Amino acid sequence: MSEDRSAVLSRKDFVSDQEVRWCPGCGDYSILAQTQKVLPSIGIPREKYVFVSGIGCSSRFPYYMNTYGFHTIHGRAPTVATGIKTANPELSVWIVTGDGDGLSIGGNHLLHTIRRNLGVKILLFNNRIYGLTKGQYSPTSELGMRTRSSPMGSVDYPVHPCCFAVAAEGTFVARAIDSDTKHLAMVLERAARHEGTAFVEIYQNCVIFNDGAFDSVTERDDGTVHLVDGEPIVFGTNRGKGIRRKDGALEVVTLGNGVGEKDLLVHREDEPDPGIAFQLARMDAPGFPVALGVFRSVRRPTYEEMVEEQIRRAREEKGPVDLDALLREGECWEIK
Amino acid sequence: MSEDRSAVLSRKDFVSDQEVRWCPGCGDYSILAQTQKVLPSIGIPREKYVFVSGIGCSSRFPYYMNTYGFHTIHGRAPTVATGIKTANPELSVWIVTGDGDGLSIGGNHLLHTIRRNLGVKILLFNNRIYGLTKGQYSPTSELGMRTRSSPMGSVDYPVHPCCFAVAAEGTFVARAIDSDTKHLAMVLERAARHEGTAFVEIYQNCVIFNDGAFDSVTERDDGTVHLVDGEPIVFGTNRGKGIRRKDGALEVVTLGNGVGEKDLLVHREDEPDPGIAFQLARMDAPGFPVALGVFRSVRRPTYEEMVEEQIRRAREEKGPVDLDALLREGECWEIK
Amino acid sequence: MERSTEQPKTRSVPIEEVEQVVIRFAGDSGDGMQLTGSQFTHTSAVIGNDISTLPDYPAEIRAPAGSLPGVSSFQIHFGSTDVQTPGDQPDVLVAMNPAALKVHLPDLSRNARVLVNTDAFTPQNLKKALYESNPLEDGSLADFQVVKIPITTLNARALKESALPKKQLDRCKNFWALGLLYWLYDRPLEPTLDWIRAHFAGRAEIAEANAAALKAGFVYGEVGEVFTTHYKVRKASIEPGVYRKVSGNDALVLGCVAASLLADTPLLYASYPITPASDVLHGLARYKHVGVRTVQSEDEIAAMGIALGAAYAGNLGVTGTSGPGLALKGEMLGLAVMTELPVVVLDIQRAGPSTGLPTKTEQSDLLLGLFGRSGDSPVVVLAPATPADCFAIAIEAFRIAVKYMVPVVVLSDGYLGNGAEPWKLPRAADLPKIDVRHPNDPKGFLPYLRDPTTLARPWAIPGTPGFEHRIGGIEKADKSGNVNYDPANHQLMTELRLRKVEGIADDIPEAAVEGPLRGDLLLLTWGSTYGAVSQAAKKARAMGRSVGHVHLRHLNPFPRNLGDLLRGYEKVLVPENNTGQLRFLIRSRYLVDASGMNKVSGQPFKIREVLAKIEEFI
Amino acid sequence: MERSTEQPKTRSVPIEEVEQVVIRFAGDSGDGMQLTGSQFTHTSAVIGNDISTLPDYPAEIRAPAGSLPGVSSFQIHFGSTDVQTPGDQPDVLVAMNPAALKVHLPDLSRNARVLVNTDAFTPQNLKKALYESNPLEDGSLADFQVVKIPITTLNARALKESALPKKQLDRCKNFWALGLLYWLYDRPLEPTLDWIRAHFAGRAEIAEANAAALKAGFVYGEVGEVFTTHYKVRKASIEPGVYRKVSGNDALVLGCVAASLLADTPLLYASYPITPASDVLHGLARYKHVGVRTVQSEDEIAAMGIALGAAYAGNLGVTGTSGPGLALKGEMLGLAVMTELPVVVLDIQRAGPSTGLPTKTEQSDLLLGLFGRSGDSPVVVLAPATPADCFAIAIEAFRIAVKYMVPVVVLSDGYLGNGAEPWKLPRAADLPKIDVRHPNDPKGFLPYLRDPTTLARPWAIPGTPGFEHRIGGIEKADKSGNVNYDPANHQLMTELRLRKVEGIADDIPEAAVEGPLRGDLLLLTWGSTYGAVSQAAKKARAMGRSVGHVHLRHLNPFPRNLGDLLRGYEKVLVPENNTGQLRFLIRSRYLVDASGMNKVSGQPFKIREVLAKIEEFI
Ligand SMILES: Cc1ncc(C[n+]2csc(CCOP(=O)(O)OP(=O)(O)O)c2C)c(N)n1
Ligand SMILES: Cc1ncc(C[n+]2csc(CCOP(=O)(O)OP(=O)(O)O)c2C)c(N)n1
Ligand code: SF4
Ligand code: SF4
Ligand SMILES: [Mg+2]
Ligand SMILES: [Mg+2]
Repeated sequence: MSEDRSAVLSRKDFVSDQEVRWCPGCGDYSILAQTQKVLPSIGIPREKYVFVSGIGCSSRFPYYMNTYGFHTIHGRAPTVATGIKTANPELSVWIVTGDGDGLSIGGNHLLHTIRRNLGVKILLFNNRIYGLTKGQYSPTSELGMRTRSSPMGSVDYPVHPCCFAVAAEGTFVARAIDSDTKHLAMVLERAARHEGTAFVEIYQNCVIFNDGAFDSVTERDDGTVHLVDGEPIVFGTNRGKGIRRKDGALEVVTLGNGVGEKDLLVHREDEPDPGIAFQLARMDAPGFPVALGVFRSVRRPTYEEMVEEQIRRAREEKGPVDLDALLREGECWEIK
Repeated sequence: MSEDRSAVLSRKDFVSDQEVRWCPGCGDYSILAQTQKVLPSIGIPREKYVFVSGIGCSSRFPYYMNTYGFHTIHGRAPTVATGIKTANPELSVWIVTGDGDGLSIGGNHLLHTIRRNLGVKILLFNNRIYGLTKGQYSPTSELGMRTRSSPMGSVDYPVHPCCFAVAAEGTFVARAIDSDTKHLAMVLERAARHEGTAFVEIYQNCVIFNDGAFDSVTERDDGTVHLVDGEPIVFGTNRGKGIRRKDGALEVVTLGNGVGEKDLLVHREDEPDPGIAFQLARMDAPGFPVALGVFRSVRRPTYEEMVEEQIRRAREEKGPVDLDALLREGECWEIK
Repeated sequence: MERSTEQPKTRSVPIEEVEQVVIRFAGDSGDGMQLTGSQFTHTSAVIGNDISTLPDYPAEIRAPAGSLPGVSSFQIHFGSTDVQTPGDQPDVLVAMNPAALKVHLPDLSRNARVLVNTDAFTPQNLKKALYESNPLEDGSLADFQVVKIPITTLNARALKESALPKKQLDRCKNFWALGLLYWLYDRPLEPTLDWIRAHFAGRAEIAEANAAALKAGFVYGEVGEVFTTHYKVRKASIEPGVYRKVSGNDALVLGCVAASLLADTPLLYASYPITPASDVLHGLARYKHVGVRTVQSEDEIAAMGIALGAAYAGNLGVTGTSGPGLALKGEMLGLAVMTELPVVVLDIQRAGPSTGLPTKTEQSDLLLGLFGRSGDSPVVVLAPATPADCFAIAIEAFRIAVKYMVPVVVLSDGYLGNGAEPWKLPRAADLPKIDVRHPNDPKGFLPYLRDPTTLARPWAIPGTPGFEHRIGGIEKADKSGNVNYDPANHQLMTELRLRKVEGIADDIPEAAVEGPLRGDLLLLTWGSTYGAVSQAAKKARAMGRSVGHVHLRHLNPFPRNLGDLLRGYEKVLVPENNTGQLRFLIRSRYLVDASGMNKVSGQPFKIREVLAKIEEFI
Repeated sequence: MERSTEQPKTRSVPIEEVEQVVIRFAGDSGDGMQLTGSQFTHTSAVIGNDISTLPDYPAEIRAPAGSLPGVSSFQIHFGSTDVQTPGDQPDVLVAMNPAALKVHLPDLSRNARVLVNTDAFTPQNLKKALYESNPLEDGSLADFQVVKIPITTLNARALKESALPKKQLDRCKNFWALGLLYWLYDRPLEPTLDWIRAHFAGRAEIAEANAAALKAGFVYGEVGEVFTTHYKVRKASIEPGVYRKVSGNDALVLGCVAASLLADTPLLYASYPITPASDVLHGLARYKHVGVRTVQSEDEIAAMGIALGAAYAGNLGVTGTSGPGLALKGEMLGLAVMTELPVVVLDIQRAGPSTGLPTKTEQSDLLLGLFGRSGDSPVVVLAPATPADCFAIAIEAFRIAVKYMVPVVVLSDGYLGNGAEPWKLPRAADLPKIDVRHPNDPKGFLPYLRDPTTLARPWAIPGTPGFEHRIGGIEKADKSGNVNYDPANHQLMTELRLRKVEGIADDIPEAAVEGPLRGDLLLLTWGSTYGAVSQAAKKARAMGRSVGHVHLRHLNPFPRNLGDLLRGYEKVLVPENNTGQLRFLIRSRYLVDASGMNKVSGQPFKIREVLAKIEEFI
């Protein structure tokens, strides 16, 4: 399993022999394509990748990746991934989940996986709908949305996945969108290289049950802002707008008339106070652009590193193991 | 069930006939006492209170309240409470949970209950340990804590319950501590009167398995800061310190030498940007005082209000119901 | 019958009478086969045929057009007698494209009639269907009566005067095919024309095009000279009354709503979407005007907890799911057992284990329903026999739950849930009342003081002054309901919970036998296998076999007379869509050497499979 | 024997020989009864008695001192023959306070000896124990041989020279009582003195005080003139070897560790704490030096998923829980069935349903273990017979899981988990090897290509080049393992999964009979009832009854010869701590009219209860 083998990998090495079965036009295709494009460049041999998913349209992803893959059950991919990664920290483990899979039934596992800083990647395909079960509202659907299960409109307020990830003490939290493939590829690559939990929310268009859910974001020039580490937060036509802090809250300002880039909030991925990433992740229309990019990226020891370190120390302290000796460790006595 | 009956209620009306079975010295006693003291003043008749709990030392709470009570199963109190409140919005429903019950096995239900803004109170007794199962680390235990299940120290990073509640879009998020009974009573009363989900984290000392967990907070004058709506955030001996904003993050400053209260962050419970509540909730030793009080209190329509409104509208639109007519609503035909 | 003005002269085609016909419409998901099927069904019902139907959707949301996984079909069985299943095998397959032909051909018997839309047999479509050569040309269909019709072309020709774009016109071709089938089986166009008018109100052009296509297909039958005969199916002798077609899921929805009205108690349905149960949620969400509250919860455990909380608060609390969800609910259902609250759990079973085959049917959650909880925790288990029976079973579930203060599990399945049959609408006045009682005298109230007959504890609900009390999952003291660790009390309470459920046997109908009361063979069934097995047994009896059939709607407790019935026969055979779960129960309970017939292919039994097994057995 | 220098002259008390004795130490949670009991146990074991023990903790963490719920006890049964249970009834009760007396008195037979610490019978303590009058004075103990000793006073007097504060000295009184019991049953002080030295190393004053208390109690027996006789229990004829006392939970821990070494494969244990299973987590967390990874997960579903993921990644994946947790794991265990991965699930059963009686024992998860999943999803089920047997069962579980690529459920219980017995340590070389194979030739590799004998699929683990493949919960195609919706394939795979588990019957020992091979009555048992039933059957045989006993360690599949064995007896009786779960299985499988003896009081069987039932039956 030399690292060399990976050097010659190409996109098609990651394409499995299974026919892809998403609806024509589904945003999932783009995410699959970008993932298959990015992985060869990471330098990890193919057999070390494991894709683990729950249930949902998005969760069929592993079948299409010519790597190891485990299509588990609804909401539980993080648990199986935890077992895999803890058993073998050398593997590159990717969790693929949906807004329902990851945040409805699976919200708790996501919370705990992220807070443990387990070294896995979590790709949450957010189409703000349950696709596979044919169109019920999800925990990210907007209030009032009419679906088959909410004929008079949903009465649930949505949760913001990236805010949730920040509150779960995520060390890498980012957002991308299926339609902006270059940016998506960049975010996926950053995630791939992060040590610790890399949480990526990907806006994904479901052409069948929630088509155009992100049009308000993509249609307008000032619908999104791309975060760049160390740079002031600028967006809009001709980069004419920016995000500034006002009394602790954020506000949108138009540049010019004495307001310059120097007055704007400078984005720092490694800002120690996660509250700022929280604020950026929560910006939403109307009133704010939606932020794309990496909200937060900090390094702290991963779960598996700490587990391995304890095992190493225990081995060092207690020396080599012999089963006979081990059984006789308690208070024993001999009958003759 | 006239409101008058409640006028004459007293503390002992809320004391049940069951012997209280917590360890002597347990912080749970104080929380029970304050709850029993506060409720008579709210003006709701006793029979409209329902206490719902999961499993844990804390979850024995309902047995001691002479109200309706449901000691459910581990982590699931919010679900049963959702059923109760949705079925009968007139009831005052209180969820009592622990750091394990509420944030380990029950984290997902907590998330969804809070984001729906269901009109229930959630009291999370945080002793940073599993009490009932005799001392394993919990999701709020600090990294490295040695317990029976972590003899070499826990490798899990803790989650901050109030940050979690803020990220779950909580409309009322507060923190209190068992030992400061007056403040605790105030927070409980505020929670009782909030419309929507009222989430209260209560630091609670477990004398047996995690004694003194909050000593670092309570021992020092500047270990805590009490948040007061509309006031600058001041704390410490002789109110000599304050919290100020610096580049978006928070910092502690000593007052004097040109730094005055006017430079400090003014606390606003109804601040629209929840990021600020998030930052305050996350302040922790060392470096920061722990904040007690109400981080956030905003009003927005509750889950049950919206449900009732839809029912009202549907009734209005479709008129009175007759079972025979209702069965014949589809495409019918007659065979003669 | 209204006819289009352009209608050519009719030729006279002889008409033949048949008793029963099975037609399967099959095409791409985009071809509108479900609509076609349900229109044919409705028309057949209206003219008085007995009917039974089964839709079959692709597992994918939208598989690529023309592909094998993208095939959608709808089977209808109609006749003048004895229609209890959607039919073993189609007499006629309508295949709108090559993929549909390929998928469904294996189900046909020799000589079946196959109507194909030749226009769709393009090289491209053949490739998508993984055909190496064109089956219409390579002789591979020699065993069938193939009727080749360029439906797309004929449809386009018929609509050439419409202003609609070509693509839209092409989408009318299912109506063209429907019209042809109406001619073939001598059905009136009116019901469908009425539907078209109502459904496309405000979109006159589309309505006209569809109507014209329908008529054109009909006329083609008469003048197209492809059929030398057409058929007539007499009215069935159906009880007079008002009818409506219902699927099992529809009927569960209506049953829940009816229960709420009969009990004069609001209903709260909590559910997490899952195939094939989601339609119950969708259905109940439309009854807000009846005071029905639906909660789409974060998961199945929550749904169970919410239903239980609602029951505690005095609502009819109910949750619904499919197998994997039922497995998740086990712990919370255990709490319902301990707290003795009247909560109902609907399980629309699908093929398992694990994710299994979500869109396929199976009956393999029986033991899970009975035993899927820790400790000895008895619940009542019921199962509907037919789609329409789901209505009655829902009411029965609430009746028992409320009267005995006990959780009730209802086992429907994908076949019942999606399959449909005509349902004679009952009159509300004839439905059983559901007698809800809440205690009203706080004096002497104890939460676990039981009714001496039913062993039910009182249903005292929050909000009522004087009844404040606490319940929970720890063992409760007899009568007082306080937490209790006393050994003798646990023994007593365990026995009481068991006896309460067993005692319900006195309050349910005895099992009835179709056929002789004693004989060579007894077929014992539960759930959706009713139709096929009942028909097979009837046929066997017609062939002179001594075959009885007992069908169970109550699976826990069993009807009191079941043991006696079983012992009346030489042999007992239990056909099930699982590896032998009811058989397992019966053997244990009655020590009867029952054999199994176990089909776990995700498909219901066919009558002839059961018949063959009967023959093998006797 | 070393004696304290202050030791007074000994008087000579006659010594009597007895075969077996049961002592119960009982006091407040703070009185150190668990320690006292385990010291007595250890000493008895060291001198060669046969022993069996049972601790009993309060359900509350720390109930108020002196209260009834705060009583803690430890029972030890020691003897020269036939000790297989902790004993039906204590011969001696040591009651350190009124609450202890009150709680345990009902378990005593007439004439039992009751040693009380009179100092603790203060008005305040009597009130806490809800005594209206002092039982030592009101004549209510007339049926017992009461020995009143002011233990607190005597202990304080013995330690008067110690510099320790009074409160600390008082805490030594359990050692004083232990010393007295050592004298009464003629046991050496050395083992406990050794323990004191080791345990309080560095805390010399405390060590000295405890040692002095122990000796003082011993001397008091000799000179105190309260006992007119003392007793001797001969060495049992115990197989020579090195022994160690283990509880069932300890033995599970060691069994898992041993399995990991025998399989040369790291073990990953994932668990969420729950009584009475938490000690397995605590235990395994101490074997990091053996490469054992323990993950305390957020809940039981996660624990199951983590264990499954670990198994997929090539570890020995195992999770442990108690009943409510097992109910939660059902769906994920179903995924293990579908993906055919070697994962082991330990269930330390407790009294249910629901939260039930968490600290009490029961055997009521058998049907849950077998059937608690959607669909037909067979798993292997094993159950240990005794605390020490948990070691062997753990190894057997992994042997089967790995060889057959199948999930295995192990049903222990609270009685086994907490109860302890001496265990003759096996030699590693004598333990079964666990043969782990991962495929190494990618050519022709298919994830569901089975071994023709075992029907196991290959265990190809991530990280191995050339074996990249995908698995999941949707039905898999035979051999290729691809997603497959074909009806015939689902039937085949369902049957294969079933046959694989059934086939394991060829690879497990036949069931053995204790007693005659045919006869009047067969007792059939599983799990922790082994000891009491085996003893009862032996006694019955000694009384001339024709009683056989078969104990099952494999519950799915059953041993091949079980049916034949059952048919060898007039009657079959199945004693179980549930309402009849094994009986249910046996009746169904073998059509044998087995009767039940069903104790669900949270307590194990007593030998005499079983004996009485045998008499009733024969
Ligand atoms: C235990 C369980 N409950 C419910 C389901 C049904 N189910 C499958 S996918 C899904 C939701 C899918 O939504 P999402 O995760 O957003 O994925 P998408 O299809 O939108 O990509 C549901 C409810 C299931 N398979 N298992
Ligand atoms: C399904 C299930 N899993 C595990 C348990 C065991 N259990 C009971 S309480 C508890 C944790 C208690 O911790 P916490 O919620 O912090 O409450 P505390 O006792 O500290 O007040 C656990 C793990 C259970 N009762 N049910
Ligand atoms: S239903 Fe939506 S999410 Fe699913 S495959 Fe189709 S377009 Fe994609
Ligand atoms: S164990 Fe801790 S939390 Fe539980 S009752 Fe005792 S002191 Fe309180
Ligand atoms: Mg989605
Ligand atoms: Mg706690």
